[in-house]
Amino acid sequence: MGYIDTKKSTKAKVTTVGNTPINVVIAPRSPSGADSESLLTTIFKSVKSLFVGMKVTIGYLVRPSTVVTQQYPENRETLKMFDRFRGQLRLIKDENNYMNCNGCNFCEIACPNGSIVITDQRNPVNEKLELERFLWRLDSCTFCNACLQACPHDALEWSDGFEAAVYDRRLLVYTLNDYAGPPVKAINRAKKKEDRVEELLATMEPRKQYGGPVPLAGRKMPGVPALETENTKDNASPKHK
Amino acid sequence: MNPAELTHTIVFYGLALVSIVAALLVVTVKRIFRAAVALATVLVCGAGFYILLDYDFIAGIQLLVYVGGIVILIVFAVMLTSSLEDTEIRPSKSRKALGIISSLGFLATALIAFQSTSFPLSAPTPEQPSDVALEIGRKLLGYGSDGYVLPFEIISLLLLSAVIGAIVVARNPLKKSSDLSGQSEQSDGSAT
Amino acid sequence: MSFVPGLFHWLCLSTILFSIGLYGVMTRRNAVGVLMSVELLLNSAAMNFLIFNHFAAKPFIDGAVMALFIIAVAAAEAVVAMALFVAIFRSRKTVDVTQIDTLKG
Amino acid sequence: MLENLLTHSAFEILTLSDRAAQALAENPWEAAGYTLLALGGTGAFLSLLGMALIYVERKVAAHFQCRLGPMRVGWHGMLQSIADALKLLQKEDIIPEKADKLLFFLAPVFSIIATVLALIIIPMSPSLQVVDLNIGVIFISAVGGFGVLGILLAGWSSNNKWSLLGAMRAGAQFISYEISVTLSLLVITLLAGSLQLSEIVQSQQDGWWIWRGHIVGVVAFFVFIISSTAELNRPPFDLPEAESELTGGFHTEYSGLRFSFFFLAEFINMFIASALGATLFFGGWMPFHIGGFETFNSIMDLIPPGLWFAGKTAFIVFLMMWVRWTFPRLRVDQLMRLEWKFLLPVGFINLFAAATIVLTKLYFFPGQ
Repeated sequence: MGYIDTKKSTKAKVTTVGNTPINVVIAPRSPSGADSESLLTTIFKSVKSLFVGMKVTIGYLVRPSTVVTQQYPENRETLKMFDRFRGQLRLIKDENNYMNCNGCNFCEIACPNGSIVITDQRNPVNEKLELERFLWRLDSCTFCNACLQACPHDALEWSDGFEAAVYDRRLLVYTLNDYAGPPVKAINRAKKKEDRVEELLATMEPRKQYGGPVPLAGRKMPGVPALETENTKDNASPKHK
Repeated sequence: MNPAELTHTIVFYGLALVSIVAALLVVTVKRIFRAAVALATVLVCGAGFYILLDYDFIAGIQLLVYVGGIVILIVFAVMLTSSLEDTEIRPSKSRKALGIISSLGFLATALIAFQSTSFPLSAPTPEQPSDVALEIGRKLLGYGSDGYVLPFEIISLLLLSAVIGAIVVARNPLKKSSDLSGQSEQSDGSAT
Repeated sequence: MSFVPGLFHWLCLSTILFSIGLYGVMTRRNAVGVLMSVELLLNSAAMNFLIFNHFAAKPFIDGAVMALFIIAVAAAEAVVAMALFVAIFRSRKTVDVTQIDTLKG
Repeated sequence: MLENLLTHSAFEILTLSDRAAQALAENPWEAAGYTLLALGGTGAFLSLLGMALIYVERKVAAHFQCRLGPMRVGWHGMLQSIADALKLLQKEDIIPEKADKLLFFLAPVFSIIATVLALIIIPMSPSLQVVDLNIGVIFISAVGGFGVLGILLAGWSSNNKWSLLGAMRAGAQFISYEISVTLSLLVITLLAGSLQLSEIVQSQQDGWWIWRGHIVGVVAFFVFIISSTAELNRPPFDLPEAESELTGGFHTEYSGLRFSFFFLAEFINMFIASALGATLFFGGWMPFHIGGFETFNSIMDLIPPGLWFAGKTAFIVFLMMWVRWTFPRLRVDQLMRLEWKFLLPVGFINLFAAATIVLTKLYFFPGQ
């Protein structure tokens, strides 16, 4: 019994600590306790409980279907991760590869260890702020899910991918967005108004997965080829630099 | 000398050598734990001697009680009263001399006595009871003129009182017995 | 003189073991060491019983019964001795028999 | 030949030591050959059986826990034990600086010697037994003392507090549970009227003692299984090497070959305990016989005795593994309470009951 059943408690008294009176409820003894049982009943029950445990384990032994082990490299093609598995962070994209994220920075604020860095730019067509680069550092991410909870636009999700082994730590810094440009909402709104859609879409410029600014302050590591970088030093440098 | 007799002789002298060396180690080695291991060797050799004398049952009991019980108890006593780095201080010269003189004196006296006495040996190959264990059991519980039931009962009383006495002596008087439940060698009378 | 072990050879063996034990009892300073030497003494005494039984009274096994008694007494003795050593060590922090002499006055 | 097989007298006991003794009078070289065969056979059997048992234990444990166990080396990981043995052999042999090096070296030897000594008197089949001592039951519980002496030596000589604590726990546990094991062995000794293992097996010609001795046999069997599990330091009684409290217990400081000696001894001891249980309670290599039903008995005799022994031993080994992977570890005081307040009185009462049953011949098929 992990709680005190106040209805059953027969004893209650008031004691004083200093000048403060305190109600003390004396918890009743558990009815299933050993005191109220005979020794033989206790022995019988405990022996029976042993057999219950043994029944459970033999059940696992004789039913191979209960095995949960995955033979990983062999079953790579058929391996299906679980619904709640948190592999890698990903931006949700629709069938046209447009994303929901509008660069509102909520996830960056929510992230407890600064694994997300978002830079924005102003779209030259509609003068709105939009996502320029969504950087996610797997190497410092704790997969706490705070970014997903903070996102007001339903723009983030977890993917199944867990094979993130690399030879260079810098490769664990991902640019999550495929393009810099307006979110899908802005595009749809422009489509409804037939309002310079082509021009808006033309502002989208592609982003590469590792195309972001080089972390580790741009240092080169011996034996590792330099990352392919864009010359975006002026306006796209991460904020933490 | 036939092969069986030869084997018998070789085994006897081999065991004797091992057991005398081990016995010397028991009384001279400075690290007390090594002495305990040497004692175990002596006792195992003793069991071997009993087998040579055709008392297999006694040899089994010797192994069971001495190696399985007494040596382990002694090892426990060593573990509880000293640490690995402890070495015994050498006895003083006079004590050593006294020990050597008295033990050698005893040895010499006894050997001279043995040499000069002619023991009434039984026939060279007399019949041994076919089942020694059975015969010992009969003797131990027999209450006739050749029975040992009274000594047997006294021995069992002695063992009982030794067990109880050991528990009483080894119990820590500073603590209540309920505090001891966490200690393996002292809870519930397992000090034996 | 034959080398086949006869009564005299066996008696020599048990007497040598006994005198070694005697030496140990007289010179050991650690109480546990004294106990071990006493075990040597008891062991050689039991062996003596069996030797005489084997060579002098073959059809009977009273010597074996005596050896059993000796083993039982040795067990009882070891139990009590261990309890005493532990108790002494607890109060005096030593089991050196030359140091435990408060009764000397 | 067939008639011979179909009668009980077909079980002629012929141990390796008997053959050696017979040959000694005529041809000493033949005797030496038998001795070598016994030594080499025991050694090979020891290592092969150890590796097989380790593999089986890992597989069974895995499936009890919804896992697969070793799968990579060989088919379904069959060669995993060999790979592990090779790895252990290649490991650096570390002896602690402050250890008592002589005793540190001796400890695993003691352990393995105890195991070998116990192994040689197990009757696996009428013709497959190394020595048939007439004090078999006493011998087997006596050599157990060497094993625990090895553990105590290991704990002491490592000069490590965890090792020492583990060793002392092992010693206390062994001495305590040895009493219960001996009491349950005595029950069968009473029923069979012999200490010799082969005679105990042959006394079960009309039925195994576990059901011929009805209640007494069953109680003795359970006491035996519980206390021998405790003596083997197997979970749920594995306090001497409780990883979560004592890192590795007595073998914390051991590595490489020396560690593998302890490991091997532990698994072979499990086999010995199971084989002993099978021999005493399930008739060893004796087929399933019911006194009086000669036709049934001769059908049962068609299965070779070695298979009967292997099957019964495997069953008890499996029982031990089942228990190990089901129950959590006991506390030290619970362990001691179980022995001194429960198993010991039960064992004594059972022994008295057994004596009464033997005197009044209340067990099944008291004839002969």
